[in-house]
Amino acid sequence: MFNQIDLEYNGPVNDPKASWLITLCSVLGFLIVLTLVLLNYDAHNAGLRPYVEGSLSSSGVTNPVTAVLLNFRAYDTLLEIAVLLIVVIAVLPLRNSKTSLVRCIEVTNHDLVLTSLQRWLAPAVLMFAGYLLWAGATQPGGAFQAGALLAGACVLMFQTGVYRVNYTSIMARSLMACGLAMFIAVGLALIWFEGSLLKYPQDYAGVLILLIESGATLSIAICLASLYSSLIDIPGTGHAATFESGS
Amino acid sequence: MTSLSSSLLLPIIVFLPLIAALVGFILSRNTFQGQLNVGFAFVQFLIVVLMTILFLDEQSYQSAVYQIGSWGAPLGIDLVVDGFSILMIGLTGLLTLILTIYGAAYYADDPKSLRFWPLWWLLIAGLNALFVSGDAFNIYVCLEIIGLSAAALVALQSTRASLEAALRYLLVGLLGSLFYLMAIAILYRSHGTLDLAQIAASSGNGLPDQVAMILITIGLLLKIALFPLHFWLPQAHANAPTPVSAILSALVVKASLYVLIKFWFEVLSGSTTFGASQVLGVLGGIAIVYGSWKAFRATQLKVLIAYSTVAQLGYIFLLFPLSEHAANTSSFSGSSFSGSSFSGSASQAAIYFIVAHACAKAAMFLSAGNLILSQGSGDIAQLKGIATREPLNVLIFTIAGVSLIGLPPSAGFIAKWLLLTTSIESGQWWWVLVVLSGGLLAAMYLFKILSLAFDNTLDDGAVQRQPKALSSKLLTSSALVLALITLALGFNAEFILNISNPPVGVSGI
Amino acid sequence: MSINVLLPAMIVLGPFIAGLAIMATPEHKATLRRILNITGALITLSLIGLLLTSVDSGIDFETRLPLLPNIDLVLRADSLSLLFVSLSGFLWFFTTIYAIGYFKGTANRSRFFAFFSLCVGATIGLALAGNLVTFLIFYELLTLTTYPLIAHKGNAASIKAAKTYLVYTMIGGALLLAGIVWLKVLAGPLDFTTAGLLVDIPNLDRTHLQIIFVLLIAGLGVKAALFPLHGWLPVSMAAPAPVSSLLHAVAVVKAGAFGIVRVVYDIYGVEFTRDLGLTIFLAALAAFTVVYGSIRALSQDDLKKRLAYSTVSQVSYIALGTAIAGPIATIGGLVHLVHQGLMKITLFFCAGNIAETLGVHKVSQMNGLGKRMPLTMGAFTIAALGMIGIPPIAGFVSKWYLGVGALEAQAPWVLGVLAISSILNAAYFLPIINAVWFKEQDSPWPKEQPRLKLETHWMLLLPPLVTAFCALLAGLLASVSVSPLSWSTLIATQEYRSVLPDLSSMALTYRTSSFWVLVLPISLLAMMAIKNCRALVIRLIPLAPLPGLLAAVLMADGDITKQAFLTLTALLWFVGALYAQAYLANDEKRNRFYLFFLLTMIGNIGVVLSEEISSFIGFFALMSFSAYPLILHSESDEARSAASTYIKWVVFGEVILFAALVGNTYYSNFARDEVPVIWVTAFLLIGFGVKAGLATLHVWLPKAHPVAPVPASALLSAVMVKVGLLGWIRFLPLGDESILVLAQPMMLLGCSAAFLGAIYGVFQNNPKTVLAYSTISQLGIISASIGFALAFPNSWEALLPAIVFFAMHHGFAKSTLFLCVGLKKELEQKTRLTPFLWLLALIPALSLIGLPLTSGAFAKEALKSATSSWPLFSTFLVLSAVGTSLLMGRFIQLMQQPFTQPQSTQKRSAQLLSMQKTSDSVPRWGLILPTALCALLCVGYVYFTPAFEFKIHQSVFSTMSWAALWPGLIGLMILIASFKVRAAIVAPAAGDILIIYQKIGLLCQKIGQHLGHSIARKSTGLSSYFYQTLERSQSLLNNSSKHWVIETPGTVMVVVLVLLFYTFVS
Amino acid sequence: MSSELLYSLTGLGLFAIGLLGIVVAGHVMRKILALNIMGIGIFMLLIAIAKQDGSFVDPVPHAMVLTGIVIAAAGTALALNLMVRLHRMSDPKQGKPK
Repeated sequence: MFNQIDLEYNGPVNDPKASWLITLCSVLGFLIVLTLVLLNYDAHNAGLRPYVEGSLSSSGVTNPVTAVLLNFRAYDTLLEIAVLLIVVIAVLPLRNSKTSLVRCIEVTNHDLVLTSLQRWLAPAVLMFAGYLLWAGATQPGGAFQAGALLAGACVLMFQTGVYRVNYTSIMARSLMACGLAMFIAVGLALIWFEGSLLKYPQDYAGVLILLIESGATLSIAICLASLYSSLIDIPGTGHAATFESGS
Repeated sequence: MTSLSSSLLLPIIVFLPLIAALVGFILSRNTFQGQLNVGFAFVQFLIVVLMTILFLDEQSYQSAVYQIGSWGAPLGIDLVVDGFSILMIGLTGLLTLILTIYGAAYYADDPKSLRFWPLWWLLIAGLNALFVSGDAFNIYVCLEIIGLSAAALVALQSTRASLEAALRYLLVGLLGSLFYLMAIAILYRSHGTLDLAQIAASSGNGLPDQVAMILITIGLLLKIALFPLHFWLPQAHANAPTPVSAILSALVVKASLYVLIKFWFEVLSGSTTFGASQVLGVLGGIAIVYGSWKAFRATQLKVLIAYSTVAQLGYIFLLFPLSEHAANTSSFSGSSFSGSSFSGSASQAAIYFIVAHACAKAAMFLSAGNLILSQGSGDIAQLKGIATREPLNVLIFTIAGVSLIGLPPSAGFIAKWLLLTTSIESGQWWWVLVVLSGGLLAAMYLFKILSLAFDNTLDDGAVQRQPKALSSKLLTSSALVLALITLALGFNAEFILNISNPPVGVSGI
Repeated sequence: MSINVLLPAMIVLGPFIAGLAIMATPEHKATLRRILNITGALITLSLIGLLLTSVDSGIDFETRLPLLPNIDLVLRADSLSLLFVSLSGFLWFFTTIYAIGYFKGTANRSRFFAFFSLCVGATIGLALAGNLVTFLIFYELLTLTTYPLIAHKGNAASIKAAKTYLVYTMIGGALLLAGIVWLKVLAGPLDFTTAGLLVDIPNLDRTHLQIIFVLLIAGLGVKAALFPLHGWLPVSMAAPAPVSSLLHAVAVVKAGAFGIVRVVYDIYGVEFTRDLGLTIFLAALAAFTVVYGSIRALSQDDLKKRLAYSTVSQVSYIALGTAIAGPIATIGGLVHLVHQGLMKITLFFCAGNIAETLGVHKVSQMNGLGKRMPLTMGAFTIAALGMIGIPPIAGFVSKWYLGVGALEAQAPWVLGVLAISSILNAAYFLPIINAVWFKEQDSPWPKEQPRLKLETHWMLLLPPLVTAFCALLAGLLASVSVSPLSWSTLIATQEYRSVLPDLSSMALTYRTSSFWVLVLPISLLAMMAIKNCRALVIRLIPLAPLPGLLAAVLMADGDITKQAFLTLTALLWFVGALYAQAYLANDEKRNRFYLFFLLTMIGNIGVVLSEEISSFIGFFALMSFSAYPLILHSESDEARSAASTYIKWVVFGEVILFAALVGNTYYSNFARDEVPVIWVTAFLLIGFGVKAGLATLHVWLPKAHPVAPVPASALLSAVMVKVGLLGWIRFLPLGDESILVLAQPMMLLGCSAAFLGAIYGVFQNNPKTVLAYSTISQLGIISASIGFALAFPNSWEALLPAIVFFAMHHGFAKSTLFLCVGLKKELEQKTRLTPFLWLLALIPALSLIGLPLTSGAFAKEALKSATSSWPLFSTFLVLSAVGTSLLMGRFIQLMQQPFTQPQSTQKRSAQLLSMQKTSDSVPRWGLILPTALCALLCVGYVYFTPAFEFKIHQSVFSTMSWAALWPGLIGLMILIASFKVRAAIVAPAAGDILIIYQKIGLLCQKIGQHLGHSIARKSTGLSSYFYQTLERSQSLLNNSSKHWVIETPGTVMVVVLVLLFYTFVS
Repeated sequence: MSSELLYSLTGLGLFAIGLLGIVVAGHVMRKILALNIMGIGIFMLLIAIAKQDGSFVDPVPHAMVLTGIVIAAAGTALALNLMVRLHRMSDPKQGKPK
């Protein structure tokens, strides 16, 4: 399965045929059993819906999903942001350059389409991200969606090569960490004030959730952008080379 | 907040490493980096000690619950500790302290420390969070934190081998987590809750629960690397930096094991079967023999130790068949419930094995790392005559090895003793043969190293490497402390056994 | 925490702390390390002392630490553990000193001494362990700490040794662990309880217990080197000498043996073990190992390897003693724990010394080593003799108790094992001793260290001397209340609370009457050690036996036998010593001769004085073995061959005697309701018969007597052979009952010796050989008389004085004759003195024939009257005189002839003789006067010897009878008549049927060698079997593991998944 | 057949396809994709579980899916990163690791 890390595109299937067959049969059998389970056994009636409904009013938000994500099960979300951070740390270059977060450089051959797309789209995307964040309290949406959108905007902007982002600068790192930091800070502070971790006071719940979400949005955006940039070779910039040179 | 109780400290031990990770991530490398991290580790250790004391003192071995956000299960997430998890937390705290000291010395002047420390602390946070978690989905997130950070740490060396190992490890980890997640989905579908205690309360031996148990088992077996799913482990553990190898072998595989034990004996105990436990036992038995054999055949020191982990994990899996029987016998002594329970001598043996193996294996990896640093090569053949140059590290290696073989006086001996006693008591004497032959095989690979270390004869052909002195005394002394703990655990087992016995599950049985 | 809780823990921790401290000591700080070493050992030793005294005063010591639920780590001091603890502590101290000397200036000393200390700590812990689990912990710890010691040298051999050691001990440890766990599950916490733990537990499955026992013994047997598990021991001789000492004497093998003792006594309980039928299994295994080890040791040329196999053999005595399962055997086994330790450690120390100082590793390189390193080799000799079991050294005590215990436990076959083992022990140790002391150095030492003031460094020298001395003391003072023996007795008393018999009757007290007689000889012996005193001592030697004479005179208790023998002995030794003064005046090897002369004298007088078995057999052995160098004295080929024949027969005799006396002791003290069996008497007859020249066992006599220097042959022939007679008189149940089965062969042998010996002797050309045959012939008469007494118990009362008188008569006469041989030169010279000198030769000759008016006639008359109940016997006596007269005639004839040196005689003695010839032609009064004195005694003893009854009835003239005269005349006539015939016949070799024995011996040797080789091949097969299997399986697995590589982990994963599904859902 | 069941079965099918893919797929990229497919299968199942009856959906599975997606994305990113780094180390022309 993972015996050889095969990097050849369209390479041969490295497991022999017999095992292919075995696998196929096994997986099919597995599928049948799972299906049987689904068909023959009824689901639990309502899941946690009644509980959510019962506590939604005191959660500070009206969208039940956001309430679950950022209030009832905020702890999971906190750890989820930590997961993202892990990946970022793992892919960031080892050398901390002292340059600022964003630099403009002269690019000789402008890609007209990209440049205009970036000019036109970026602000709109930014705007929409802000909306998503805000709307998360009442409708589907929220930090991750907003962050992803924001990251998209960043990718668009940096694809042109005009702006060079230094993800290892102290600023970038602070931005990446701020989501988790804010979450932890709020959580711990609430222990102090409310006696329990992440126990929002009813009056400030909405505000605090928004605060956390904003931080998370920023972090998610820049994290995703950095992940993207770690994967691609931006033509002509030698970006990747500098990225990897630390290791 | 009337008085300090152990449950109040639960969030702290999750958040403290997170904070440490953030601090490490944001701050650039500075001269106090090592001290800072050691400080964090020390504080964490103190908290863990305090928590353990409080737990033993006030809770009288009942599980302590902390409701995050005061929602309480099933809506919110509960943090739960029982004897077993407090033991794992204590173990984590202790090993973290020692390994952090080692890491501080190991990464004293290395740019990789920038990546190492945050990942390190995130891994610790994941471990702590896992051990205190009482929520099925939360466990999934914790498993992912552990899996991703561990894979990232393995990749830290950025050599081709380490990247390959890390990628393989990562993919296996993800796959395992997905199996687990599938199981959670099925469980949620049939129980309507994610809280372990509530699942346990409503679980029976229906097909959905059984399928979930199967999925959890296969997923976690992948992560634990039980034979024959161990294929990723030797490379991952061998190519990681030394402190990472140590924590991977000592704690990370144990974390998945912890989850498996929790589900098998507490959450879904009703759906386990005798046949399945025998299968796990047999696989464990094969792992003992196969792992030891591969360890004996290894040419790289760290690969040897990694295969030894494969073998040692096999011992722990004997828990499953053995406690199956223990449950049967306990039925006539009053507490009759179907399936197996995580109590009695089998669980004691497993717990002791986990602790013993964690300390011994960590000590062994550290001393092996030192030997490799000193010798400049991980080749076993290069270790010839090293006993003269690095006597202390060879000694530490030996003590750890002794514990792995299960010779007295060491924690490993107690563990093996318990295991053997349980095997005979439950009438499954064939496991005795497996355990004993495993010990002999372990002796084979350990003493292969020692023979080389004592060998003073000079080869004509061998390239004489210039041995380097170790950069810091901390490298050796932290390994020594672990070795001494291993020895000390061999002299009084009751302390450990008292913490975990009788383990009371989240189900509150 | 009071002292009785802390002390055991402190004793165990002491060496551990010392070890750790040493480990932390930098390599170059030798002095600090030495201080740590010595203080550690001393502190532990003193703590052990404290423990001993406290336990003695009744304080209970126990340290208990919880280890596991229901299992404690228990350290407890009971008598058994104290025995082992004291041994370890004591020997550790000396081994430490030795090791410091041994490792002077080598690398990795900190490591070595650290593990050395840890090793002893483990041993002490093992000794003090209060339950089986604690025992196991320290047992395994011992394995681990020994490993670096064996591997210490780091060369290929020692690495291999260490590996082999591990392979064995690890497997053993695993078996032991399995057994203990199993037992623990069955029987709960396994605390050692005297008289056994399992006895009190009901409802145990016997089969389970039997399997567990086998597991336990297999586990322990590895360390105890029981037969198929001993393979590591000979290999591990690659370790440095102090380690070998530790392995063989102090720690490892002892740990195994000790464990066996613990399991049998304190876990299973002896009776229970016997009930389960397990003792016989263990005993058979141990017995086989005893013999096997000895056989293997025979063929080893490497000294340490020979010692190692010897250990294999000797340690099994302990197991054997345990397995025989009788209280006395238990004592033997336990005491051997200590005794073997003392002796074996001495041997290894010595082996280390010669290897370290001279680079000698092989037995074949050891020739003449005694001159270079006398002290070391002295210690070696004592220990080796002890190993053989020669009294009064420690090893004898063990064997003695084992033997008696075996009989008591109805296992007489063990006696056979002991006998065979002893013979084999002698066969591999005596050649070494012989080579060391009595051979010349034939090649330079392989690696001689610069000569120090002493023969080697004092730290190397002191330990073996001390331990050898201790081994000697432990044997000599075995009956003292603080001796290891008394201690073992105490332990056995506890283990067999109800059935222990009264042992005082078999205590080895070495009691003699009027010991003051021996003070002078012993002090002279001691003075010989001082170089400057030697000349003086030699002058004083004739005085040494005189106190014996005084004692004989003063003896008032009416034991005429003893009085007579003492008189004879003292007088003849006096004469012999006087004679020797002149005879050996110019001899180079004078000092050695006198040393052994004194020793033999002490032995001889001691035998006569001894009051019970132990002193008798002790002095008997001393006399027998000390006579060896006297026979060897000239070191000619003949002398060597004679001496080697002699020593073989001595060993044979000793072993038979040992068995006989063991039987005697048992049947006279412990077997109240059993009748003494016939074999004891038979063995007594044979055992003493060797000494007394009983026909068919006499063959050493005609070889040994002629080659010894004249005074020595005189004493051998006249006095020492009589000790055999003394033994018979002392120990045979004479006068009690008739044992016809033995009486008839005895008489037959006696008669045939009397006649055939005479006839064979007539054809000899050497006057001394003729005399030797005469001795055989005369002793034949005595043997026949003893046979007569066996047949007619009623006649014993009358026969005893007659026999004693006859023996005295023969002693004086024969010694005079031998002394005359030394005067041959004077006899040939025709001076005024010559007739008188001839008179000196003729008087005893005639006396021997028993011509009227001689004391011989008296003696024969007395015998005749005592045996009058069976006239045929009188006829035999008369006829025997014909033979004697033939011999005497031949002797006189030979004395007249100019003496022709046999060609084979070494030139050196010839030169010596010629030198004497040229140097002085004046009569050597130093020789003549003692001879004259002796002749005088020969005539006059009748008048001053104790009042034998028949003397009252008879006067000198009553012997004037035709019956006394005619045999002599007939003999003379035959002699003259056959003069021509005999001249034509080439003299047959002295020793007649020796050829047959030699053939048999060669055959045995061949069979033995064959056996040894085949065993060796088999067992190397066995020991390398593991490796072969390992290699084979390794290659097998290598091949298959290529296929085993999981190339499709994904498929495997889904298979596991399906498997889980199957087991879960179905 | 209700839509939930359809979703559920599709989810299971995706899971199985992913499983099959991860076992038999050649290139590591495919394996990563297969993992994602498995994940998506589970998410679909969860969403189907969330809507067991009627109008109001259970928000908890939705939250789980959202969290799961982030984690899956993170995991995928790390895996891709490692793959790319490996790829950069190997010979660019051959595409195989050296």
